[in-house]
Amino acid sequence: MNAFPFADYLVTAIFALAVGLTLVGALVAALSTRIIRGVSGLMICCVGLAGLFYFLNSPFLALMEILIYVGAVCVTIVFGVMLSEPDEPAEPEKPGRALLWGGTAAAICLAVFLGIAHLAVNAPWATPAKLTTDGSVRAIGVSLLTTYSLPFELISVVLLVAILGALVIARSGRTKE
Amino acid sequence: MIASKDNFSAAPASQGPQETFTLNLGPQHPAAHGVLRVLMTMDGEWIQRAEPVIGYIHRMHEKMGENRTLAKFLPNTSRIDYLSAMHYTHAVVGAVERAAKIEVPLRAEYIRVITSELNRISSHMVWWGALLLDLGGFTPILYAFDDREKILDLLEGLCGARLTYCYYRFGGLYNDADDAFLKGTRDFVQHMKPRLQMYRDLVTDNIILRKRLTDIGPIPAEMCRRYGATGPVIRGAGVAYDVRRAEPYSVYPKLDFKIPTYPEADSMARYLVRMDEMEQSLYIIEQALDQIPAGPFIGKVPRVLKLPPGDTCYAVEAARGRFLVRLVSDGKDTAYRVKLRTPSFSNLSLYEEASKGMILPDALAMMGSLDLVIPDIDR
Amino acid sequence: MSFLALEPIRVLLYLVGICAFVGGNAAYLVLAERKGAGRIQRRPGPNEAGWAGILQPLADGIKLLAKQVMVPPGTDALLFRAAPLMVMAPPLMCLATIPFGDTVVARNLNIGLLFVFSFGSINVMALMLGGWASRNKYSIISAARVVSQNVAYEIPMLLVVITLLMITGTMDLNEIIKQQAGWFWNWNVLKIWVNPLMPVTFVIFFTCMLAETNRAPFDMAEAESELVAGAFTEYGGMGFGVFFMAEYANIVVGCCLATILFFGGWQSPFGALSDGLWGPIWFLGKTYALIFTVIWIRWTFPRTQFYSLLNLSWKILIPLSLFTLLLTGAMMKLPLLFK
Amino acid sequence: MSLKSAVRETLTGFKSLLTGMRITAREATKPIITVQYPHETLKMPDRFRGHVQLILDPETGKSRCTACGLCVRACPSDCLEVDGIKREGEKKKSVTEYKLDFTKCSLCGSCVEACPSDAIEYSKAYNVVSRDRDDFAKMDLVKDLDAKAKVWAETHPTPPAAPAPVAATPGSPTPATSAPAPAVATPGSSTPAKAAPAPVAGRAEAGTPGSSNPATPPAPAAANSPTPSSSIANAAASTGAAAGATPSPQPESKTT
Repeated sequence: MNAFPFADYLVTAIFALAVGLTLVGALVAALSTRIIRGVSGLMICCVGLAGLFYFLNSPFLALMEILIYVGAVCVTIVFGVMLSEPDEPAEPEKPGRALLWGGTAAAICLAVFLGIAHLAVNAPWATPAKLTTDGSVRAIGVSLLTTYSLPFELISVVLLVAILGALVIARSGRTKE
Repeated sequence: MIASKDNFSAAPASQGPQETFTLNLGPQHPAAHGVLRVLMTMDGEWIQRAEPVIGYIHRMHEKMGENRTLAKFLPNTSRIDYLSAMHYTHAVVGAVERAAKIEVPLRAEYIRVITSELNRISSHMVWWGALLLDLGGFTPILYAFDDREKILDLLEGLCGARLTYCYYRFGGLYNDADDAFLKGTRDFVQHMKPRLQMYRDLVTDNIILRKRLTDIGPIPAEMCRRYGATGPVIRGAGVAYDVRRAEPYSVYPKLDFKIPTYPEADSMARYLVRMDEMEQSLYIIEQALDQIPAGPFIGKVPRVLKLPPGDTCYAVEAARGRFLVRLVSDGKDTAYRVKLRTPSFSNLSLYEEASKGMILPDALAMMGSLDLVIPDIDR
Repeated sequence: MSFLALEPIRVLLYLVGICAFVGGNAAYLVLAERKGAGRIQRRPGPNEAGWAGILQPLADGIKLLAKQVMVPPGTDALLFRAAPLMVMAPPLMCLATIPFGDTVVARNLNIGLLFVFSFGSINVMALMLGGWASRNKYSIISAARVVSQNVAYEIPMLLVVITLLMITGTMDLNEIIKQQAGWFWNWNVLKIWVNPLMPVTFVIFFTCMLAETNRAPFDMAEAESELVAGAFTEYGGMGFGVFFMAEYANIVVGCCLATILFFGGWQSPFGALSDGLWGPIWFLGKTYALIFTVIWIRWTFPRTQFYSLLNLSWKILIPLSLFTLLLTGAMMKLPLLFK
Repeated sequence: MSLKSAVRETLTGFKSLLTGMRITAREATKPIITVQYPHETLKMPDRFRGHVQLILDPETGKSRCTACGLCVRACPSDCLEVDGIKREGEKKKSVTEYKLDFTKCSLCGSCVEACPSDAIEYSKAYNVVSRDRDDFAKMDLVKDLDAKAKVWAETHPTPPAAPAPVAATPGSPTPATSAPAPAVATPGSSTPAKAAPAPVAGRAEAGTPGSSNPATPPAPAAANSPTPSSSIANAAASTGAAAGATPSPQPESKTT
């Protein structure tokens, strides 16, 4: 790749594309009045995020981002939207309340973001952001079952709860049959 | 889509989100066999109410029968149910013969039986192919049409028409069956037997078809009775009702055949009844070919046909069930009243009740198993 | 020549090649499908445009291109137009990692398998958005069906793939192929000493692939006797054409994947003649044989019912694939017990 | 459902799928059965009922129609329009106008059946096409007949003087001896079956059982024997020239 004269520009351009996708997707998701477009924005955002993961030398994570967030989560959301509400915008809330809640949410988000940013800038990082494992299935499997076995198991508990909740809702919803 | 029925647009805020929507299936829909329109109130894919809307090709056949001489009305009968034209002509011809006490030569009656049964097979083949089209199988209809083509060629060689035969005449037939026809029919019967086995292997035994039809759309005998459903629909409900046996006409009493019945009353039962009927029709044709006598093909008919005053009914077992013609005459050369009781009309009537709570593809599979011909409903 | 050896240029060339490959395949598979259907139904199929209908795809394409793309009033016009674009992108992406030969591959990733599946999962989104944006009741029903069908069949498919991953130990597609070198009994589909249910595993994979690509007998999305044309009802012209081509592109990807995972990819069946030009020949031969089977199946069977489709997935395929997964694991670990 | 029956059902189901695929594969190896329509056309059977047309009497080169109007009365759809004049020296009227509204015709055949002088027959044209609606709404059968008569006149060395009194009165009830007609070279109509109308098999009259012998050989082959469907057989044999007179030329048949 080094021999290619514009390699750096190309890489920068792709990085900018990924960042742009993330930002544009997030904005569309946040600002769109139609839910279905919001979900589409979320999807674009996730694809951009996957690109960023790739730049962080984690192709596995990047693809998982697409597989799970785009292929599963967004699809489920769209499905939910499709089956629940007509896609007209809901009645506007009272501006005072909206401002209050929105302002509160914005303040909290800003605080969290600043806190994380502060940590990120000031904290001494233990390892540099480079390829820590070879990214093979074997390495991932080993780390999932050794180093990260507790989070892994906790995630499965979360999934179990989600499945049970879905079952409860599904059973109570359609009683006709 | 009808704009006014568009329930997808936002409901008034006071009502909250609507649970059902209206699906306007037809009159132009791939599964609507012609111009049938079904107004469906759906809850998701579940049908709450399916209301057939008919009348798109109403052609006033009854009124036409009351306004023209009987001989002029005869070509109409092939066009009521274009798939079993022979049976329908048979009923009208039979009613006139019964009213005017016209003797029909035996040879003519045998040829009528042969052509009627050929017509029944060809009609069932169209149904078979169309049902499979409804179920998403494309190939069977072409196999069926390949075999049906042989029947049509036979009948075309016999009477010159392929679909709207208009072959029967008062007192007999339009022309005599020649040896080519009789031999061709015999060959066809031999050709058809292995083909029916092939149909069975390809489609009837297929697990996908079994899953699609078994236990789908039950129409019990009691519901058939209430709506007057006849033909394969009632035989699929386990009732051995067949006009050929219940009200014998023509030379059917001299012929031996079984009335296939299946007690399950589901779509598969109706399917199997028709498949068995094709076999029985072949059997009937074989017997009729063996028994056919020599003689004239048309009896003595007065030049100007006038029915004596009175009320005559004549029913035949058409491919879709009991077709009855009622002729009320006041002594003129036109009938005072012509009533055509068509089987598809009754068979469709029960659709609304039978399809309640079904899922859309099942409801369409059931509609296919009813074997509807829309001109027969609207007539 | 050194310029061509540069990585970005090579990738670019391959991408162009893949676009051409997908386009040509999509066009000519339509013809193959119609010809195949004709053969099965004992008629010649399209035979007027060019010799034996060889120009039929061109005629179809011109016809579709010449038609106006109608955007019905009341639809979400942006999504309506975006959906056909989205449906074509995933198969193009997937083909970038498919090794057609030992060295004939656009970008060999060490997680190529995951790459294919992650982009394959986007596919459903396009159909769903297209169906939703059409604002047609048939399309909505179709979109709802697509989702439940794809979600239901993704599970047994991934379980099968995990079984294979346990056997191969890698997600590198080329590496998976190389492990199947030698005579044809080294192909994964016949490796019954690793798992006696390997042929069954292939059948599960193939069934899931048919369902994922919405092919008959699982063409719930386009069930034309029920839903007119499903999600594509409102699309005309090239809007429909792209959906139509994407279906074939997806079939190509699915059959390529089946070839790689089960039939030794570009390996020849008798251990020799797999290098150089022979690799792509073997690969494409196997792939097209599978594609032909897909066509053959379509013109043989009626469509399944929707809930029996889901029953098949949840009650038969998922338990079966779980069982093969466990069996494979057990058989792999069994020798360790006797060490 | 027990596990055993579930497994059995799955296996039999899978087997049934393979059976289906075997059948379609077997069918795929069989030859094609469709007719490639514009390149090939079918030969219509002898009794085929196309639109009606006037018969050219092979002896006189004229129509046998006497414009009696029975066909008009028999028609259920009122699609015929017949007019004729009585020429001097002739016993009966001869037809001058015979118009068929083919858009209304249901091809029932009542007119052919009703004709007492066997002057009309069915054509074998089954794929008539035109860009002009009037070609069907006002099919001029006399014009078609004239075109045929011209061919007839060219092929006959001694054309009879057209308006002069004709020896044989066409349409007379006396059946002319069914002598084979003189060699007629009109394309297609190589076997003019009958010179004159055969006795119409007793359909409207009291049925003449003798004429409806069931064991007759296929109709057109034995034109001389009184076949039960003489009018049909007659029609069949001499309609070959009809194709040229239909509103638009048919595609040429290459193979069949």
